[in-house]
This record gives sequence, C-alpha cells and structure tokens, in this order.
Amino acid sequence: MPRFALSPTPFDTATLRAGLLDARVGAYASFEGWVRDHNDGRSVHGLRYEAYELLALREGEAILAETMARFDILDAACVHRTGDLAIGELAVWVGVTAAHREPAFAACRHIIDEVKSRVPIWKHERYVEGDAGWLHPD
Amino acid sequence: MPRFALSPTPFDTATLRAGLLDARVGAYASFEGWVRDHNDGRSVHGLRYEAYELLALREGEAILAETMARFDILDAACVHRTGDLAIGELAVWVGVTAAHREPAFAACRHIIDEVKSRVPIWKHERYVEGDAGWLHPD
Amino acid sequence: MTAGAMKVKVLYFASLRDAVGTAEETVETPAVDATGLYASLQARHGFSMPRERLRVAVDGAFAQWTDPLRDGCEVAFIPPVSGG
Amino acid sequence: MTAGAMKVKVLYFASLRDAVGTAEETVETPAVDATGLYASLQARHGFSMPRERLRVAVDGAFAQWTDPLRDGCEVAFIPPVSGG
Repeated sequence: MPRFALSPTPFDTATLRAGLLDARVGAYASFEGWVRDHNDGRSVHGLRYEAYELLALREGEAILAETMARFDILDAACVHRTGDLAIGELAVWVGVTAAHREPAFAACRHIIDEVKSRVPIWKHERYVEGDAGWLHPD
Repeated sequence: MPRFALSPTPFDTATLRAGLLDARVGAYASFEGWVRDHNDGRSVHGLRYEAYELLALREGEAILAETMARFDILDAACVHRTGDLAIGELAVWVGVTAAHREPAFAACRHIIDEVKSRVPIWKHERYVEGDAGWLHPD
Repeated sequence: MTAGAMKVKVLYFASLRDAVGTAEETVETPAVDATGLYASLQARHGFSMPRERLRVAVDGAFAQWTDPLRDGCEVAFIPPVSGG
Repeated sequence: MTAGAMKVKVLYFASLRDAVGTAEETVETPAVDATGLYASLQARHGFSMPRERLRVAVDGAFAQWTDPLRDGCEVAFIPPVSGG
C-alpha cells in the first residue's frame, strides 16, 4: 500500500485516519492544510494545484519511508489534492500513529515540511482582483 | 462556547473539527490519545478515567485560554473522555486552527502537554492478568 | 463541635478514594489549613501518599497548602494526575 | 538530425509551462547535459527563471545538472515547489 497519494477529488480524512489505527496506537497526530481566503496579504478567490505526478508520487513515498525509518512511529500517510480548489477546501492531509505522542508530533511535522519543500507540486492562486499567478517561493 | 469538555460517552472528532474550520484557516493540527493494548510493558485490558469535574473543566478552560493568548492561532478545543474505555477507544482529542502550520503544531502540543500535567483526571488501568491500579506518575 | 474546630467537606479521588472507601466525607477539624487537615486525615485513613506529591483545591480552585480554611468549605486532595 | 545531436522530450510545469505555452515538447539538442539544454531553451523561450532556482529530473527521478543526457530521455525542469 502506498503511503503517499495525490487526489484529484476531495477526499475523506476519517477513512484515512481509520486506516492507520490499531490496538498498538496510543497517539495519533495529524495535520491538514486548507485553502485560506488570504495569502501574503492578498484576497484569494481559489487555487489550483498541479503536480509532476510520476515524480511527486516517488518523492512523496521516499519522504514517508524516510520518516518511518527515522522516527519511532507505527504508521504514516499523506494525501495531497490536485486540480481546482475553492476557499475552505482541504489541500493536504498528514496522519501519523505511534505508541507515544512525542514521535507522532515530530514525524507529522517532518512529513509536511518535507512535502512542502521537495514534492513537485505547484500552487496557482487566483486573486479577488482577477489576476493570478504561480507560487515559486525563494 | 467552552473550549474544553469532558465526555462520558464516545464522541465524534469530525464534528469537533468542523466546528473549528472557517475561511481564515490555513492549518489544522490535531492530536488524539487512544487506549493502547500495552502500557509500561504490561498488557492492558481496558481502563477508566475519573475526573474532578468542576476543577477539570476550569483547569481545561484555563489551559485553552492561555494557549489562545500565547500562540498565533485562530481557535482551539479539547475533549477528554471519562468512564470506562476499551482498547482502541479514543481517550482525548485536541484540535487547533491557525493561518500557518508552525503555531498550529506548537499550540496543539502545548495543550496536550498541559492537559496531561495539570487537569485533574486519573487513569485506572485493568491488566490482562486481572489486577488493576491507578496511575499516579511521579 | 470543639472550640475553634470547623466542619469541612473533603473530596477523595483515585487511589485516595480507594484508601478511604468513599468519595467524600464531612469532617470536624481543628486544622487551620490544608496541611494540618491532610496530616490528620492521613493518620486516620493510613494514606501512603506523602503530602508533597499532592495538590490541594478549595471550593473547586487550586489553593496553597497554607491558605486558611473556612467553616463549610470543600477541600479536595489531588493525587498526581494521569489524563491524556 | 545534426551530428552529435539527440532528441529529448522536455516537460514544463507551472510558470515554465505558461512561458512556453505547452506542457511538453520534443527538441533536438547538441547539449550534453541538462545545463546546456536549459541554456538553449531559456534562449529560445525567454525564461526569466535562472537555472540556479530550478531542479532537474531525468526519466522521472531527480538528477544532477551535469549528468549526461541520453537520446530519447525525458527531462523535466522543476521550478520551486509550492505544495502543502
């Protein structure tokens, strides 16, 4: 089972979370990124995520595998949306299970940081003023 | 609306999460504590949480208010179960929303740490061997 | 009621409640503060837990061990907590 | 096909794709590595983004700019990512 997935449609976090839980789990940490109505002081109307799918899936799996090896956790998963999203839609979900909370938090944070910095996914924001642009952070 | 609650029955985290989300939210961090089948090397059959309800509710609200004041977050909530729980039942949930992930993670971690150290709730574990006992950590 | 004594309601939780066998009792005590009250209850009930491991709450709020007790107040001894 | 030239498929994403107007093109290039390939494409399409801000992937895996290119390979230029 892959631990990292891209989803072109809205996805259900309750099902994903349930897939991580078993009797050994004492701690579940999760993170969700949502589409906000503002970014860097500008009013956002909506956005689009584009991925280089082949490489994004490989890089995402690599991040999850590295995280499993580095932290004392039981399981971990991440799903990232692609396509058009409106304000208030879920963009990315990370879930991590562990016996104890310390590694669950640390691994969850590590995954979202690495996904944001390494996985070839790009955000295209449409602003209320009518213009739009790709985000290519320095 | 209180931000901290005790629940004598299983509760639904999806509804709680939905109550925290609005258009300003860019990041949602959550933590869940689950009843494990092991603790400190012993096989656990189930457990019971007892609270000094009046003081637990006051102390829980104080923690959430302190957290709202100290971190750059939008909202936060915590629910803790009381009564008898079986293996695989949810014991505690924390949810935090923010514009950005850094304060969302930090506040979520702060809340669960403070709840565990300050709120008058006690865990009574029943072991597979038949004995049982209150946990009063040093 | 002894001269200078007052009635206080005492709440017990977790292992303290198991030791006493009841969740609450009303006691007459000459103690002026929670320190003295716990000492006398420890002697009566044989609590093994030293006061240093407890916190004390009066009328539903955490209090200092040396805060004066009032007649009719409700005192709770809080063993180390283990929620979460 | 020029002597020494090879055909490579180039994938464009995000602002690079907008600049080119297409998500992929097949080009003949005498370039021996991705550095030379990007330089020639930058001249042709007028990319404003310097190579130093990009990563490069060959056949679906991140690569070094100086790795030799092979005829028929697929090269992707990766602008700074912004997922999450």
